[in-house]
Amino acid sequence: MARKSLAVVFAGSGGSGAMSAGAVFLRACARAGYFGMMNQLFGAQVRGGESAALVQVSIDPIEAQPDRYDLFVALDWEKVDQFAAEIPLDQASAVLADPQAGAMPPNIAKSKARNVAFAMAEGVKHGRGAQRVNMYAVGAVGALAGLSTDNVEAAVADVFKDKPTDIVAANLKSAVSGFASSANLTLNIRLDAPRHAARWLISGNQAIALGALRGGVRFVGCYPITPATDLVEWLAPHLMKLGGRLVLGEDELASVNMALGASYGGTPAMTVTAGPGFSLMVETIGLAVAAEIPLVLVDVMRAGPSTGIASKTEQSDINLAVYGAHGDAPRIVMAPMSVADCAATAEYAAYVAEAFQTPVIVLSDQQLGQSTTVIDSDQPRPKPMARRVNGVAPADGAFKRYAIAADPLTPMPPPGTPGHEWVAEGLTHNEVGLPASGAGPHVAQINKRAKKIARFDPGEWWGECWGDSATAIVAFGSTVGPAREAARRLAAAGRPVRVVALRVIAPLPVAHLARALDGVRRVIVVEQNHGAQLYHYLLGQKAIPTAAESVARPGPLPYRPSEIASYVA
Amino acid sequence: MARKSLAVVFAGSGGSGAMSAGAVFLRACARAGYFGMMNQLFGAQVRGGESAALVQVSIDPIEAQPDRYDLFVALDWEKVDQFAAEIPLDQASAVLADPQAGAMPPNIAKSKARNVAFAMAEGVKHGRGAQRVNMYAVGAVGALAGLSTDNVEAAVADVFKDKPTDIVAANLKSAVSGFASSANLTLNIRLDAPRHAARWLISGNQAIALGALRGGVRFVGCYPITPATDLVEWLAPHLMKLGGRLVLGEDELASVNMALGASYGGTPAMTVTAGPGFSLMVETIGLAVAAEIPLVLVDVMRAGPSTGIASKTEQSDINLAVYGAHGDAPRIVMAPMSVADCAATAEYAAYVAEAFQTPVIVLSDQQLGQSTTVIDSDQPRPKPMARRVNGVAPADGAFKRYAIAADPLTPMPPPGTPGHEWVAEGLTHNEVGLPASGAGPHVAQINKRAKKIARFDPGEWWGECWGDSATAIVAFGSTVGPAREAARRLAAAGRPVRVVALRVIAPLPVAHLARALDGVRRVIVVEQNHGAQLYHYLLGQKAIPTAAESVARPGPLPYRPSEIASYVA
Amino acid sequence: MTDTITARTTEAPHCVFDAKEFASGAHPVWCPGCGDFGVLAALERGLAKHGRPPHEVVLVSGIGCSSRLPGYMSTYGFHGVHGRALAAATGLKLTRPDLEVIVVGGDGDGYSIGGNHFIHACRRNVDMLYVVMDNRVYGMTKGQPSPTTEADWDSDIAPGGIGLRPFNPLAVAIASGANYVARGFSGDPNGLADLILDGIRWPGFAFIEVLSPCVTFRPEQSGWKKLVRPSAISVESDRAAATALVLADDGFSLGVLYRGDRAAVAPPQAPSIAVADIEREFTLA
Amino acid sequence: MTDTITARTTEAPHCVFDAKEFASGAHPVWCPGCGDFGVLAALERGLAKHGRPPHEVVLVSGIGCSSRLPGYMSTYGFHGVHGRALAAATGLKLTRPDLEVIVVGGDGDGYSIGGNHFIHACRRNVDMLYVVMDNRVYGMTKGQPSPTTEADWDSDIAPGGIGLRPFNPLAVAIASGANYVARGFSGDPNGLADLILDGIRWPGFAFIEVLSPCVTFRPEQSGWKKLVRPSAISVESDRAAATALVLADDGFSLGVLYRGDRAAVAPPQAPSIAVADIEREFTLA
Ligand SMILES: Cc1ncc(C[n+]2csc(CCOP(=O)(O)OP(=O)(O)O)c2C)c(N)n1
Ligand SMILES: Cc1ncc(C[n+]2csc(CCOP(=O)(O)OP(=O)(O)O)c2C)c(N)n1
Ligand code: SF4
Ligand code: SF4
Ligand SMILES: [Mg+2]
Ligand SMILES: [Mg+2]
Repeated sequence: MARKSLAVVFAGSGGSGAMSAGAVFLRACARAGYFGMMNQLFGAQVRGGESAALVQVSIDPIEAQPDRYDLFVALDWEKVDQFAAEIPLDQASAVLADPQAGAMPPNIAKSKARNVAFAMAEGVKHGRGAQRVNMYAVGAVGALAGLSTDNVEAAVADVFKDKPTDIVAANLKSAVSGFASSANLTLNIRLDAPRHAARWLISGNQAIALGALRGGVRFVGCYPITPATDLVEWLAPHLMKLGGRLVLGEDELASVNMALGASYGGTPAMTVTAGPGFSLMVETIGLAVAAEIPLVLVDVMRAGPSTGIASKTEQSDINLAVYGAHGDAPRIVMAPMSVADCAATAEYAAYVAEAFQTPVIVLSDQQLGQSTTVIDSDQPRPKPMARRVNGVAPADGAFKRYAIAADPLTPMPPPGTPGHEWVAEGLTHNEVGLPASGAGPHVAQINKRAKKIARFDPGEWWGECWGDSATAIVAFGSTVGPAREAARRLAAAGRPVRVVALRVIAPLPVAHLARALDGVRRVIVVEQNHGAQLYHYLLGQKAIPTAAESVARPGPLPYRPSEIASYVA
Repeated sequence: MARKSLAVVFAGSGGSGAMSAGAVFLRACARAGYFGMMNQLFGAQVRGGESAALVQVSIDPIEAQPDRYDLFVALDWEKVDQFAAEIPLDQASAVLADPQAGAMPPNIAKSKARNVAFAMAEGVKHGRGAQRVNMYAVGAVGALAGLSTDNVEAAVADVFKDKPTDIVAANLKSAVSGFASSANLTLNIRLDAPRHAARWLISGNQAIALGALRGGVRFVGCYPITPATDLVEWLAPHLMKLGGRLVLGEDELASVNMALGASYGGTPAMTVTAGPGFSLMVETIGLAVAAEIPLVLVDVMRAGPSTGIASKTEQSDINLAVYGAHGDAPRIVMAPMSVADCAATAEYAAYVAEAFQTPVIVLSDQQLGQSTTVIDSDQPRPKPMARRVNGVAPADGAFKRYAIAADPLTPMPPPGTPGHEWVAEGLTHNEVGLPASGAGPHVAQINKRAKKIARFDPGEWWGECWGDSATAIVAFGSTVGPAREAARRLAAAGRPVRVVALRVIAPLPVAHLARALDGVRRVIVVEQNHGAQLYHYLLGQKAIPTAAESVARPGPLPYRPSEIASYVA
Repeated sequence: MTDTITARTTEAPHCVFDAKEFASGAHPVWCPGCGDFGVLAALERGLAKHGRPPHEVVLVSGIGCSSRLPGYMSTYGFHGVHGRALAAATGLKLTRPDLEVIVVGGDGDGYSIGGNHFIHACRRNVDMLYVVMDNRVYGMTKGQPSPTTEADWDSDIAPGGIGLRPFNPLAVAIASGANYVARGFSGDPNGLADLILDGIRWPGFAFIEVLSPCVTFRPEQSGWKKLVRPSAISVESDRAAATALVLADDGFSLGVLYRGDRAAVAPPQAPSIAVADIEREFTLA
Repeated sequence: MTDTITARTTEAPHCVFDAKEFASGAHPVWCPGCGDFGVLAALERGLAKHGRPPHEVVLVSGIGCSSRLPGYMSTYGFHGVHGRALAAATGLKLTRPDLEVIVVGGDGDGYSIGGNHFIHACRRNVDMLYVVMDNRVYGMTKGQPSPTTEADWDSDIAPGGIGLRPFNPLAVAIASGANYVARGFSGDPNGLADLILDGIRWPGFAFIEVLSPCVTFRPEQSGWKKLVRPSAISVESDRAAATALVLADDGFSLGVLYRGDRAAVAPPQAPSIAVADIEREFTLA
């Protein structure tokens, strides 16, 4: 019997090529029409140490890491068992390893997974020319899963497209001989036939970058920080070709202020960071609020506090995103609900920042950002919105950039516009933007900005609600995927659960959320941090009943569907 | 009939000496045995512009700005009417002004206050030698209030003690002639006889500095910022003489890290700032949390967001204090409940930081910090607590600074201790403090720190509760004073109200607060910010019912008792 | 300014303005006699001579007495947070090379909290002018020693003096790569206006340190007018020689100290692709 | 090191250690061949020669591959946040002058995000040693250009190169007031150990820029061992001359470049009053 999905790990020491193996396998499956997702694990060594590629493929979209892996491919056994806690195996799992590589390490062995001997080293020796064990393994696994050689070969060509031809050839050859060798393996991992559609292979970080570009962002100020660096590394050359610019600031203070300066000049601008950098940026977020300047800030969350675990996931920056900055500094906070949603959320964030002249914080996380995922390329997109720039030129006196009127959204003509000169002002100011210290302007401008944020109604973009059960899971970001998968399983077991995902976190879309929770008797807020930050925030907004339950635990392990399902059940 | 209290304003243009007038009057009253409080108002000019000294004196302690002023002394009328909104006058008020200075400006006149002509300019002309109008006025007001010349003269000598003798003499002379001139004025502002006791004349900023010194703080890293600068300016020379040191950092990032480095070395350390600087410090607060290093951070809150109004009060940094920093970074937040409580709260904060190896944030505000106040010098003081430094030297291997044991408080021997070498670590770490990236140490250390904070029970230091009515006002910081004064008036009107003041804001002393709110049917949270930050925080902690009411408005005007009383009534 | 210098400017004036047209009319909060009035006058005059209209000019600043300046001019302005003006200006100028971007502020804003942006702006060499009103004190916060304060200047917060050798902004600017380094004096607004014009027109990052007395907290600085001399520093295109000059100088020589020939950061390239082209990268065909 | 230099040190060694006693035994996360191994060895050797026991030494660092170093030594350590090591060390040394405080980190940590603390630490001249492992790249974040990266070094984030003249740490250190400036090479741990010993003992703020190759992201830096030469830079006590030397140098001359004679910041004074004395100030009698 064929299966709907398959979870495979390729692991090995530094230089074993586990990551390329995973990449080729994922791509081959994607080409064949499957959905899929790949995540990476690395040892402590900064670079070149042991690693594991965690790949899932399925005929359905994948949004969560699996409860368990079907297959563990050991390219060698060196230091690999340190990953055991992050790679759940059980007796139904198979371990494909070369007998020459020695015995299965105890941490893996204790899972009781079945050992399937696979003479990879011997196998590649028999082929002609330079050969690669990792590709040999991929070829075999691909064949067993039911892929065609075409798909495997094309995937190898894709992954190694920047390498010299002899390298590509050697990899191709190994994959092909591995493919052939599969005949000797008794391992049933054959996949059901996939449904074909237009698909993309993309990571959450890339998708956010793409969304920002679609949203018009043409300036990025940033400072490298894991796990956000690959976002900007992907973005930089594309932005340049689009006539934009990415500037590496000397630090995050520079980066966010560069972005704010560019935005003041009329260019939609963004900064991209992770927790430590975000903490440094909150003073300037306050400036963007006070001076009413659009800004997109992407925070790819990682495990904190402080430097924490730079490369691993957590959802613990909610407090900082919602509350960070001194003074009354209301801002807009959003989070993509899946990798597939990253582009749309980032695009939406860019529009909202521009239209509401305010900082918009996008809370992504390492799990979304660094999951290379196969998604349907046809995703809903937000309607463009733009900054108001057409101010009424004053007959006399200065232009009232910060006019107090019925509409709190007052035009901000870019510098270069004659007769509308204004000063962006972070001090309490009067309508023309001059510093003022009386209660009148202070309260008036605080009200103006609060009204602006209160008027932001995301409409259907507030989030999503799936199902209508009286039990609801409320989640955001990378926790939505596992929650939905848990709900699918619970539904299959006859215990349907509603899943409510927030795309807009602040200002809390209270009315939409209330509608989504209509008829719910049990509310469970699931999030990935210790302090139950979202839960307390929702309570503080009276958006959930005080009897609501909280499921909150820190990273660095991603939520697995079974974890949520077993809590709910 | 004599009165229990008197509220007087001395106002005038730059150089008129309004502030010295206020200072002398306050001090003279204090010497006579009255309580009192003085606040200052300045015009837009950076220095030397118009100003107003707002002075209240009373036979009872004063903790709030008054609803109205009894007497407005205009040293001249130049630009003074800009303060009108901040100086409530009514028809029962008197305005003492020199007819030579011209007509009462319209903003003052519209209060319908009674104009009492007082020929100050003429008066000082008739005395011999150089004379001062401001001292002449103080002399007269002092006499009318019923002070003795001795007290007025001693106050002049105190205030001008660093000036050359001829200046002191001229001021004295003017005060004395003014005193004599009062006979010609029909103005009944005579005070009841005071109760004598040991008193101090101190500002909240000074009191916090003193409390920190009492608490053992011997290093301060800071960067000037209004309204916190005078705190450190007062502190610096005293700290030096105590063998400590204050270092001016190049910015707040340096300041807070200098303090943290000093603390790591074993010296109780503090940084002092206001909103913008605090925003810059939150990354390092996270480090102090993660590496478990004691630190006191004093935030003298001012009107925000961003640069806001540097010199005026607001309570809008609660969110930042409670939630600021990425990751799960629980910390302790306290606020003094009055000027009289500033020293004790700061001393307590220093002890708690040391004992719990954690950052403690003290939320003061401009109203507390810059109110020069007469207080009883005999205030309750917290019991000393100290840092645990006696670790068990490891028989082999490294010292387990971050040991996971039943007691989350693990010793931190200072550098220089042989055999206990450890590394303060901001990355997720194992028990010996080496970076680790597994779920095990990550969760274990997060739990360790959370447990530590959860175990902090302030006991009687949690806050205070006055009264037992079914209606309760919950407040903190400079809002407690006006709330208590409102409660006094309501009680006098036969409508008693309970006042619950939080000294410890985080972790919320839930049990103590619940006890304080026992039997309450109506809860009103009063705070000075737009976003109702405390209210939402309390809701988020399920510490108040969802039906609780919120009274929240931004600065820069301080709460006046009538404002709170009329809401409650 | 000599002919040679003008000949190397990047842009010619396109129309002529009166200095008054650059004033906003708002009343400065500065103390009477504050040096910053002279800098304001010099900026108005320099910009009038430069000839670009107010709406094509943006004044960017941080926080401090001196940083209040943008509100007093009729140009566009950005009054940001303390110490970050250069960063904001960098983002602005890189995306809007058509604008004239001028950064102003104080010694605290620029050399203390803003020190990192200062050295990196020098290195980055974006085509803009940075004018620091150095009064060797934090004026706005009422008189604390700044990086340029003399070691023995007594103050409440540092009784007897801070005891540190003052920061040398010119030496640091040269070491960090500024392309134009000059010193001006607020008491000579015309001379300063010429330096400002010269600095605006010089390619790359131009830095003018202006001695601008704080009459309130450093009244002794009124003596500066006797100490300044307009010539001892000569224009040097050699960084080592310029450094030697500035290290030997007593800090009161006025004029252009260094002019380098580094090219400014180039403006962004014209778009060569569309977003749709990028999306193709993700397809699986 | 010459006799003259040793004669001016502040402290004499009080006992003798083996370099191994300064190793914690923890396994570095560094890539095999990383230059930082050489710096670690040099620190162990230099400290062993210095002769103070491990518990009297504190290694302070920020974030980066290089900043992991404190965990590999048997001394006390403070592994703080990115870029703030010098500030933390300043607070530590000023309150604990009895400790030997050494700050270590990378070019990103020290010259990029930490640039402001760098120039102000030079100026403040607290008696400590700062060792920067300069690999001209952000190693930990996997290869982006740092301030010292060559203008044309190609990377994902700056295709074709960042296009900026590299930051000159030595020139900036001298301009900012560092009292001791040297350059070392991780490939010569013994020579570097001598510099470290010398820097520790020199009064005030000592700065050693160490060329420490990143074999992973800058493999071409393995060529540095052919470029370094141990002598072209001579000890100069004149800042202008030292600046001239460093500006003319290609960046591969090793040794002590500058030694100044500024006195380090003095330790706090002994207590002369008690808190009770202060309280009297508030009484009204
Ligand atoms: C982040 C932050 N820290 C501190 C302050 C307080 N502050 C305002 S202006 C200033 C210093 C101003 O000095 P300078 O730049 O020399 O300007 P001046 O007033 O002397 O012209 C400081 C420390 C602030 N506004 N923001
Ligand atoms: C505030 C903050 N910003 C960014 C980062 C990400 N980060 C970690 S190390 C590093 C740069 C390291 O470069 P360098 O100091 O040269 O050290 P190397 O790894 O090259 O030794 C960066 C940007 C961080 N940890 N914290
Ligand atoms: S305080 Fe000094 S710098 Fe500020 S306005 Fe007054 S004179 Fe100028
Ligand atoms: S990445 Fe470079 S700097 Fe970091 S450990 Fe590897 S070789 Fe060293
Ligand atoms: Mg200044
Ligand atoms: Mg580096």
